[in-house]
Amino acid sequence: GKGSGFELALVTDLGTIDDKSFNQGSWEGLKKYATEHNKTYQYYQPSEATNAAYLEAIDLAVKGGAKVIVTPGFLFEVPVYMAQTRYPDVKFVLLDGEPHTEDYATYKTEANTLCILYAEEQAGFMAGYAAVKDGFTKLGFQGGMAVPAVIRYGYGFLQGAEAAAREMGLPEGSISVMYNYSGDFAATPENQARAAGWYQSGTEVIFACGGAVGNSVMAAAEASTGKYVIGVDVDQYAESNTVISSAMKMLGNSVYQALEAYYGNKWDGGKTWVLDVNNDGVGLAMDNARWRSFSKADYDALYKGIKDGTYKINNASDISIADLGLKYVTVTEVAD
Amino acid sequence: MKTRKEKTGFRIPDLSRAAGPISSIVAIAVGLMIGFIILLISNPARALEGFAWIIGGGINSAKDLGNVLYYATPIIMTGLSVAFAFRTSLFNIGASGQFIVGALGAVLVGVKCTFLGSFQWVVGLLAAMVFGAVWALIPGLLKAYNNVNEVISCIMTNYIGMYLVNWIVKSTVYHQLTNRSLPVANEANIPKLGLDKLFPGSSINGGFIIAVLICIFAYILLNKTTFGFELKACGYNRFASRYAGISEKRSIIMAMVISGAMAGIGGGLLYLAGSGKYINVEDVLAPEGFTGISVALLGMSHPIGTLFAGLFIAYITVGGSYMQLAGFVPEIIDIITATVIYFAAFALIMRNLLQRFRLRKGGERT
Amino acid sequence: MEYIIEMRDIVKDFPGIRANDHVTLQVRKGEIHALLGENGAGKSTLMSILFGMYKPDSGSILLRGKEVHISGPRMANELGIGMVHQHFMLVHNFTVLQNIILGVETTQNGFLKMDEARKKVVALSEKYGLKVDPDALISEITVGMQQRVEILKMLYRENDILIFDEPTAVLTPQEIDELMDIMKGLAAEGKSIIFITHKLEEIKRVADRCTVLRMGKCIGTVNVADVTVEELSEMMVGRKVILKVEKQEKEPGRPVLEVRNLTIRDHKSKSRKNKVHNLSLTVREGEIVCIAGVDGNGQSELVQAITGLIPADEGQIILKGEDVTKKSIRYRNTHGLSHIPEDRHKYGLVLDYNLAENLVLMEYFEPRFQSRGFLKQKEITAYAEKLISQFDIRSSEGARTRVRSMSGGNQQKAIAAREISRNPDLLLAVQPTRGLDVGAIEYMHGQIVKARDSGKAVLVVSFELSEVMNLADRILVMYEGEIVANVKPSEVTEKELGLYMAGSKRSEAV
Amino acid sequence: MNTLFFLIQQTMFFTIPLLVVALGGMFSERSGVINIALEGIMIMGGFCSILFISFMQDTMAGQPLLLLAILIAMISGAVFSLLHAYASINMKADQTISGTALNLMAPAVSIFAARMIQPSGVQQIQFTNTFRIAKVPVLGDIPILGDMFFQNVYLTTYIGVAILIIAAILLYKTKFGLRLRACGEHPQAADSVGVNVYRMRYAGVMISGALGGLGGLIFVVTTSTNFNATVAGYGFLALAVLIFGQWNPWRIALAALFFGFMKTISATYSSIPWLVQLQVSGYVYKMIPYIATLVVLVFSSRNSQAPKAAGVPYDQGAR
Ligand SMILES: Nc1ncnc2c1ncn2[C@@H]1O[C@H](COP(=O)(O)OP(=O)(O)OP(=O)(O)O)[C@@H](O)[C@H]1O
Ligand SMILES: Nc1ncnc2c1ncn2[C@@H]1O[C@H](COP(=O)(O)OP(=O)(O)OP(=O)(O)O)[C@@H](O)[C@H]1O
Ligand SMILES: [Mg+2]
Ligand SMILES: [Mg+2]
Repeated sequence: GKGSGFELALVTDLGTIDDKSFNQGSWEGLKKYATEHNKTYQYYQPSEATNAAYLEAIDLAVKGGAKVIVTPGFLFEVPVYMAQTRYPDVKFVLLDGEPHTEDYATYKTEANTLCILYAEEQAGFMAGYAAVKDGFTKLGFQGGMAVPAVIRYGYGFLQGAEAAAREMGLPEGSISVMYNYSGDFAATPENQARAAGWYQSGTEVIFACGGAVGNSVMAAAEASTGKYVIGVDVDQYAESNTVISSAMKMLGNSVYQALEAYYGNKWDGGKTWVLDVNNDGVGLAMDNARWRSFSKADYDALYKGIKDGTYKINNASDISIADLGLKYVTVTEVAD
Repeated sequence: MKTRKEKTGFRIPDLSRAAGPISSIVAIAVGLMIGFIILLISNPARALEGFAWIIGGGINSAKDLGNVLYYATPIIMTGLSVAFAFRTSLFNIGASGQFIVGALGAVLVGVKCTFLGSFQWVVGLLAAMVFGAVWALIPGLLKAYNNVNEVISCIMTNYIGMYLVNWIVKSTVYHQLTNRSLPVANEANIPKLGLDKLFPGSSINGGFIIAVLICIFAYILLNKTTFGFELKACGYNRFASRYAGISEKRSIIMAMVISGAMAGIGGGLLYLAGSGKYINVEDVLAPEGFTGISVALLGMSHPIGTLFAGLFIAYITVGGSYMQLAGFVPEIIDIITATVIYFAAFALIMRNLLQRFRLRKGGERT
Repeated sequence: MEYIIEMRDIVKDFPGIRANDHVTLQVRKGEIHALLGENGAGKSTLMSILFGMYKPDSGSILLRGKEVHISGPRMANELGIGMVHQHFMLVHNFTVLQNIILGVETTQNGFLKMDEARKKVVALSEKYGLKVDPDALISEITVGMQQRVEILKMLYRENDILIFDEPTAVLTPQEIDELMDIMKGLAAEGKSIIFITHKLEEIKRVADRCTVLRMGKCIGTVNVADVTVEELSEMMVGRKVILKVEKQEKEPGRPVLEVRNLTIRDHKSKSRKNKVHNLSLTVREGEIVCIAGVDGNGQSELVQAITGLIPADEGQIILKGEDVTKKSIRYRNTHGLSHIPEDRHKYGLVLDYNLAENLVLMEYFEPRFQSRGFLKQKEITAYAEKLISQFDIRSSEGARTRVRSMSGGNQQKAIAAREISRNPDLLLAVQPTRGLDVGAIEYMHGQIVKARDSGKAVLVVSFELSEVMNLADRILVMYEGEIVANVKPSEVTEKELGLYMAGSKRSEAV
Repeated sequence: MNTLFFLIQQTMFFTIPLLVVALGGMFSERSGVINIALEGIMIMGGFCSILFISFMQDTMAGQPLLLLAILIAMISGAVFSLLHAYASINMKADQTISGTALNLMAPAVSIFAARMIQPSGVQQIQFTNTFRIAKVPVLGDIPILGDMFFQNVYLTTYIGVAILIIAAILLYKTKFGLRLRACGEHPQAADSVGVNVYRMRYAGVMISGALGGLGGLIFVVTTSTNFNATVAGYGFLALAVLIFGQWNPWRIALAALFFGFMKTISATYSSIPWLVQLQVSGYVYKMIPYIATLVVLVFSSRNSQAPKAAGVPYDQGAR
């Protein structure tokens, strides 16, 4: 009810609630659950990007009557580590991270905290695989900032392309990938121009993996003919006709499930859920996909292959591209 | 015609001197009023509650008060940086770059120089000061020797500074998992000086005291010393200053360097605050520098005014974050701040009104 | 007799001051009517009211017998009133032609039609002998030519009531002569002229009648032919003014300033000619040396080189036996040099500092005004108040007045007070009395003579022959960067000096 | 050759918004009002016009929609700039303060309003870009020139060039321009010949508002498919271009081209193989446009052509 506080809360990280990324995805899941089950809900923006400010926003949410607080993004690892003991009666859903101390010396997930990690490398893998299978040989990866989730998407993308090329019996080095992190999450002329440059020099499809950076890539794709974009996180097909498919992780679903568990007295605290192919936590958007030949059947096979371990995907994000040992894929890493 | 003092024998209180604070207060009142109207438009039922949070959030508890002081610290410094330059007729729109370059200095020392022990934070702040100063030296030199408009060179050095800092962080103190700088050592954090006991639970630390001291220092420097006399004289009239034997090149450079040092210290104070702030490797200009412009302007470019202006902005920021409890978005605070700044611009009219009032009372010509 | 302009009982208050106190001014058609008064007496204010820039608080204005309410300069123009302002109203980076047509442009389909305007301007300038180059930029022409542009502006608008606010303060003697002729010509044509000046002999030369203001009040209107210069000045100041400088003959002592073979090149334009060419001069203790000459013959550069504002390309500057050619400005200032600069707004004052701060501008770093880098506010204020009363500097708020709000005359007094009280060995004064009223001039000349009598060396640059003749112990005439005459005032006539200044005569004894 | 065409086309994406906005700033400053609010004005113009596009795109598309959006952008920019005009002209406010206030106000208001107005309640405004012209009829077929200037362009590019020409003519060949410039150099002089300084300054500020708003639209349309209350600091860069261009339309155009070209190189070097081979850090390329600008400034700043009275409130009574 109004005035009596908000039972479900989300604290945003750096971005805003409609950042087309962590904040938005998880917010949509929270909203969906709340409206369906008639719960009050609210989000809180911290006043600055520090651990202390995140913690304050959590304080505020508690003050506002929150029973469950969703914190999207690894930036909340340290704040939640502190909050989970400070508020033992409040439940925390931490996405993309696990609580630890500032110096990484101690990791501890209390019983009132549920961590959810995503196998972005699997989604990225599917995107890369599908692109090559669909007949593209000149690919691009345009990340935002080089944070682990983005890196996992990127490395997965490269490995997927490699796997497809091998399967298709293409010669070594026949797939080329332009690879870059823009350094921001914004739509700018710079990001547009970089993508346009890639398209102009032959790149056919770019996996855009950095919030609004994707909008600049789409703008560039729209300004060229026969060029495509692979969206990220959610199905972005509606944002541009050039979006051929999207590598998704089910942020909303996972939040929804966590809340469902909480209200169904099946709170899974102290654990870490890894959302991957095994629990339909990641995937490739196929319903509105614009692939030319890559079919639903191909997708199902791919999905199964990942599930049963046919495809082994390295999920490290603190290694270099060379460590991936790619043969069929030549990566031009645009240094930053 | 004699001077008024001789004629009337007593002094009419000079209201025009109070015009600055008075007009700032009026501006704040108008800004809050507009904020309230916006609350009414977006959700009449809870507008009053939201407004109460804006007004009361910052003094809700000792913790909140402590956080007000904490949030005020860096923007007081960037505000002071801009205000100091304004006083010498330079528009330092480059505080953003100097701030982040200063932060880099602090973080480098804070991460790498663990051998300094309990001096680490002092050296870190000194590094921030020097880094900020050096970054402002560039527009200073260009202005003094090549007559390059400082506004444009400051805009350029903002971007160069941002990229350079990201580059250096990436190649020296980078934490890849989080794409940001490594945490600084404990000894590099500014001591709390007991303030954490006074304001338990808040992020306040000795940095606030340092900022206040620097404001006082700036006030004295500008208004009480020969050096400040020279800096201001050059700002007002380069030619007359040369005629008076003041080196205008030196003055321009020194004014920029001091201004940059202040912004740099601001960076140091924030990144060594122990509140878990890191340099994100992100191509975004540090907003503190631009907030500094608002703070300086609201504070009438007066060092002490800047102190209060910074406190005010921090105060309504904390209140604005509480306003979320009533279901309002914190952007409303930005609208209020913008309105306050806008009406602060009408200070001149206020001052003239007050002055006219005073002179009217002042009496007739002999 | 019918008046073309009648300003009746005009009252104008500014905050704290009544600038015009029931002033009545009546101007006849075709006359040159002088307006005389001390600095700050309210002349400019009265004219600004007539020109529509201020509204009077009470009183009325009659134009050709009919009452008018002049709402602004545009309306004044429409009524045929034109004004040459005390500080020229010219846009420095516009051409002469653009300045003249501004506000009354002729256009075709929205585009400027300059050709027609140019024809009209050329015709006017020929008719009235106002030589100008229509395409020259204002910033590149002499002050005299700028004045002609201002006059052409009025003529172009076909004004027949012309206000000249202190037009001669910035002109050279030759230019003043020309202007006087032009004004007479205009009056003869039936135009009515109001002429503000502080120079009484100019009033005697051209004006028919003269209205005198003092402290905002109208003292009276007289026929110029009926009064003497002395009577006029007494009306204006309220006491007798001694217009002739009184000074004893005195034998000069040791040299204080020696300039040896000084050359300053022209770095801006490509012309080969040096600004100052191989110039030498000496100024001794207890003598006033005046440099006469037409503006632009290298006087400014010479002075700036002596003070250190610009470097010397060749030659030496020796101050009290010491070569200071390479020394800083500060060094020279603290080693006996004092300077009343030509451009008081650009060099002389920090307009946004208050009077006290300006009065210590050259000495704030001396131990008496600072200790360990901190200003001694009390001492500074006390010192300022001493100078203010000693030099009779008038302002609204005493030592705390922002100098920007002070009248030009009082600004000049402040500079003089500062420079003379520093007790220099060499006093360098450029145009020290420009824009001052006779009372102030008397005072300024007195101060200069006092300095000389106490054994100082004084070097004065002036474009005004009467001042030069009056003040100097020795006159140097500068022409094209060189000194072409070195004479005693008793040995020359003004006419001869004029010839030297025009470059048509050279004395051997340089 | 293709690379060259590409570079030219991309350069336009950077240059045109900078040019248009800087020209706007020029009118304001030439009339005597410093305008550091360009960033805020761009945001406001972008916000209103993109919101308009997003509401109208179901019923119309292409160039007609773009033209209407342009109108909206210009009107909204001009209206928003009235705040600045009122403060700095009527209230004789410090022009930096009121400009700063506008810069703060624009993003806050557009986020707030977007959330209030849009049914989805989000701050981002989505739009479909139907505005690109693949090839201008006839002109696009001219060899070389057609490739360079008449393929793969936006109408706004031509509008930007047209604005440049009109601005230069307006400023130097008309009565309006003469009076405007006089107000920026010596308002007392302008006033004394009957020019209404206040009105001219209003005109100057409002033109800057209109062009600033238009610049905001151009910026967003050519670089993104949504609007998120930001123009990424391009308003400040336009201010830099204005100063770089010494308040002169042609020099501003050169400055915008120079800067735009540098930005293009820096953003697209990854498509130029030999530059990638150099293995220089990307940060170097990111910094190059700014460093290059500083270097050029060092050699070109001896004499500033800044309008003399810019930043000084005009007060009839004062001297
Ligand atoms: N804009 C103004 N604001 C306030 N007071 C003013 C203003 N202009 C003039 N005054 C006052 O009016 C008085 C008369 O000034 P005015 O300019 O008319 O003198 P003036 O006779 O022209 O002097 P001068 O011979 O030096 O030119 C001054 O003493 C001053 O105090
Ligand atoms: N804006 C102002 N505010 C207050 N007083 C003013 C202002 N403008 C002028 N005054 C007053 O006007 C008076 C006369 O000014 P004005 O400039 O006419 O003097 P002036 O001696 O003629 O100067 P100049 O030497 O330039 O001819 C001064 O007493 C000055 O205090
Ligand atoms: Mg006057
Ligand atoms: Mg005068």
